[in-house]
Amino acid sequence: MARITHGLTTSHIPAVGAAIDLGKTAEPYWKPLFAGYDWTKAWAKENVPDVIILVYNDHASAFTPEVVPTFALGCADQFPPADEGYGPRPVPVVQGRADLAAHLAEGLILDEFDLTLMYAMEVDHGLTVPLSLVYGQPDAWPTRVIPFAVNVVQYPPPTAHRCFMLGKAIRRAVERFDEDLNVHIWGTGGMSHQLQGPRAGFINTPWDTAFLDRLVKDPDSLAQLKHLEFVREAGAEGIELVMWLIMRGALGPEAEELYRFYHVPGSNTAVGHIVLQSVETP
Amino acid sequence: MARITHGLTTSHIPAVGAAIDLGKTAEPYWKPLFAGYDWTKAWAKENVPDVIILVYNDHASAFTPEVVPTFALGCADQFPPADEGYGPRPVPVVQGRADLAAHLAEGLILDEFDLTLMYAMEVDHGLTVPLSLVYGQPDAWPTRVIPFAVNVVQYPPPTAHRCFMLGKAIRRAVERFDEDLNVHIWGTGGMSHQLQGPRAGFINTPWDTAFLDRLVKDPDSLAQLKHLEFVREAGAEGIELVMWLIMRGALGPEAEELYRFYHVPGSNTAVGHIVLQSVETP
Amino acid sequence: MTSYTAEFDDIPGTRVFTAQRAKAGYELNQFCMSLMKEANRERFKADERAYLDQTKMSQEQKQAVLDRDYNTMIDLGGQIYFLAKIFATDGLSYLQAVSTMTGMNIDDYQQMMLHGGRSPEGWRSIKDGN
Amino acid sequence: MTSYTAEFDDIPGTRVFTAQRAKAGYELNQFCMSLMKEANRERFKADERAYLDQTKMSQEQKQAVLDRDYNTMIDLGGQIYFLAKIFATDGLSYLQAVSTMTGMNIDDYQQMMLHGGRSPEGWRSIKDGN
Ligand SMILES: [Fe+3]
Ligand SMILES: [Fe+3]
Repeated sequence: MARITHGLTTSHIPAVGAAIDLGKTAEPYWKPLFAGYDWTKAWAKENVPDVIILVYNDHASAFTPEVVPTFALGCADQFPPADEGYGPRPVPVVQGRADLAAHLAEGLILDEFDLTLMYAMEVDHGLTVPLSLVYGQPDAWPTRVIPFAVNVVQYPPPTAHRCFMLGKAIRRAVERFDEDLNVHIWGTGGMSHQLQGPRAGFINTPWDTAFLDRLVKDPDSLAQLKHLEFVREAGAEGIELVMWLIMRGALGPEAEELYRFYHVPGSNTAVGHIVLQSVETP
Repeated sequence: MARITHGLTTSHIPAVGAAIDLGKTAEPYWKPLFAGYDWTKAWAKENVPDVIILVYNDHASAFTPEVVPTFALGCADQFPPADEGYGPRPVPVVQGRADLAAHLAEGLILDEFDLTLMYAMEVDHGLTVPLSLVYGQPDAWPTRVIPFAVNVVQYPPPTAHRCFMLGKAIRRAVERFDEDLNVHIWGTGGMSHQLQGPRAGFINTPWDTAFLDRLVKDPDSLAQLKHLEFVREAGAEGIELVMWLIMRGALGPEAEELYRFYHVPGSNTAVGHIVLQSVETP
Repeated sequence: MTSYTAEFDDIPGTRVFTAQRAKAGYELNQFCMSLMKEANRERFKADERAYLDQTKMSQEQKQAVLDRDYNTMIDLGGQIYFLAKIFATDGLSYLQAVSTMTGMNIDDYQQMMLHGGRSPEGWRSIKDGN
Repeated sequence: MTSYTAEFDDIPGTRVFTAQRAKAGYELNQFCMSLMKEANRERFKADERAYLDQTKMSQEQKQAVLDRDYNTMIDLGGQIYFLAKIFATDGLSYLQAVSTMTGMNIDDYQQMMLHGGRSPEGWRSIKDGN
């Protein structure tokens, strides 16, 4: 059977991708940010999963103003990088895992999650920047990736509670897959940031820190948070944090914190990065 | 406040649309079928709602093999008829009701239904044939329509239970809309039919009749039916009947049967048509 | 892992369109969608083989289209609502096209439908033989 | 009916992208999507006005684009991830473009970010003044 053993969260700031692509990671501005991923890079080299279920949001790249899916599951074999206006990022094409994606589609829809299935999709910085942060600049990504896109652009996004329940359902579905697979799940986006209006640049470090603590120890309480609190306390784009609850729900009731990094600023954003290990309960 | 007062189900057979468009409704083959809608046409003339929420499935017209949404809500102002290979049907453009659709989008997503929102969409025979059956061939449809498309093409469709719960949530959301509106809800597709393979032409009249009875009096029991039973007893395309449970859920616990018509054949399909009135319970 | 899909295989003469089949039939169904444009229908009718050769369909899929062999198209991942774009281009109705999958001629099929359709008896379950 | 959306209006200097705004901004955001193609970016840069006049955007929306007035674009239904295609075409980063909405110059904004970002104090609620 397949198992979700680890979870990881990270911001997916586009400027971080640009810094990597343009070879600026050693510059004084960027150095402390990238240093915060050194532990993870070493850990990830020793712990390559068979598949990553990568929860992210599309930033008006694959999804046009015509079609706004709440949850979109990537069922294709390949997902090329999108051209977000600067030209596509020079990163490898993401290799999917269509058999597991088809299995997840079945399990989750029967579990009453109303997915949209994607058989052709380009992926933007929301998905590729986390891969670059953890795996650097390889010729090919070392693992398969199933993209799972969440609408956090148009209101309302799914509730925190819905996301947490979805994570639990993903865990159940993965465990019903016949093949022995080591699966990781990543939640991306966040932490506090706002990219619009006079309030842009908003950062709330105490709230972010408490969020990270509760994500590890008390995710049930986070699942009760309303959208209003996310926007008020973490900024308009801090709403991306609902996606981290999908990751956390998929780890099961207990999780052990292996590593944490928090840094301000990454461009306009507070960088939050945590690596968790599922503690199996009988 | 807005209220859902009536529900209606009907098959949406493409050949029925062609018979109307080509002026063949008086031919011996078609006459008994269209006669079955006479009561409804007269009733509909006297009972024009402000809006119809029209639950249907797209037949590979708006949704390509790339994108398969489980539930898609039409949020646009207009929905033109699709060209399904014979040229677009000569019917009026469907006029939407974007303010109510936006309200439904909010209410249903916060109620944890994972909708896909459509801001541009063509509509096929699944939506336009029912309008033609009830309203004939006017220059403009006499009412606004919010299209609600359900995936019943790729397996798994949503469960019967999920559809029934969605109907209940639609009722709640409509009742939270400030404006006084009279809303009808239609469920289309079905009844028993199969359009593929050596088993094509499958019709199960006893099962259909029992389904209609239970739809009125005991929808909770229908909500427990599995996909396997729909396919086994109502044919591969009889799975469309899950959509009727959305309609029924939206009428509230009790409904009164105003009219019923059942006829075989309409092309490959058993035609089922029923008109229900919601019995408000305190 | 295949438990959900597998149970449908017990129903005689039926293929439900699973996620797996959707992947296998992707290019075939995309070709069908292309026939929603009048200009493409004209190009297809003018030279079917040339039109098909511009797609990424498998040789088998192309041959099944040329043969209008709908059962084979479904075996190769086609889905009837996509395939409908082919028979619409041919000017056929659903009834006419669907009958070709049953091994009956169109008149016999039409007669069966006029007499209440195919009876469920014997068509419910391979295992239970009912 | 507007209760869900209305509560966000209490947050200072913030516009959440509601279904209503998505409708109002539809053509503006579609224009932005068109800039995901290099050829379109070149055409836009060559003659911005002519490019905009080929769209169905309102005059106000077009003017806001020409002025690179992002706050107004957001008021007219633009959403930042769509609008990002405009400043990407201009070769600007998110930080550079976003700073223009704050009334601060880029250096002051950058300094604020380096010192931990904009403090939440006073930016939580208009009603509560905190
Ligand atoms: Fe983001
Ligand atoms: Fe249908």
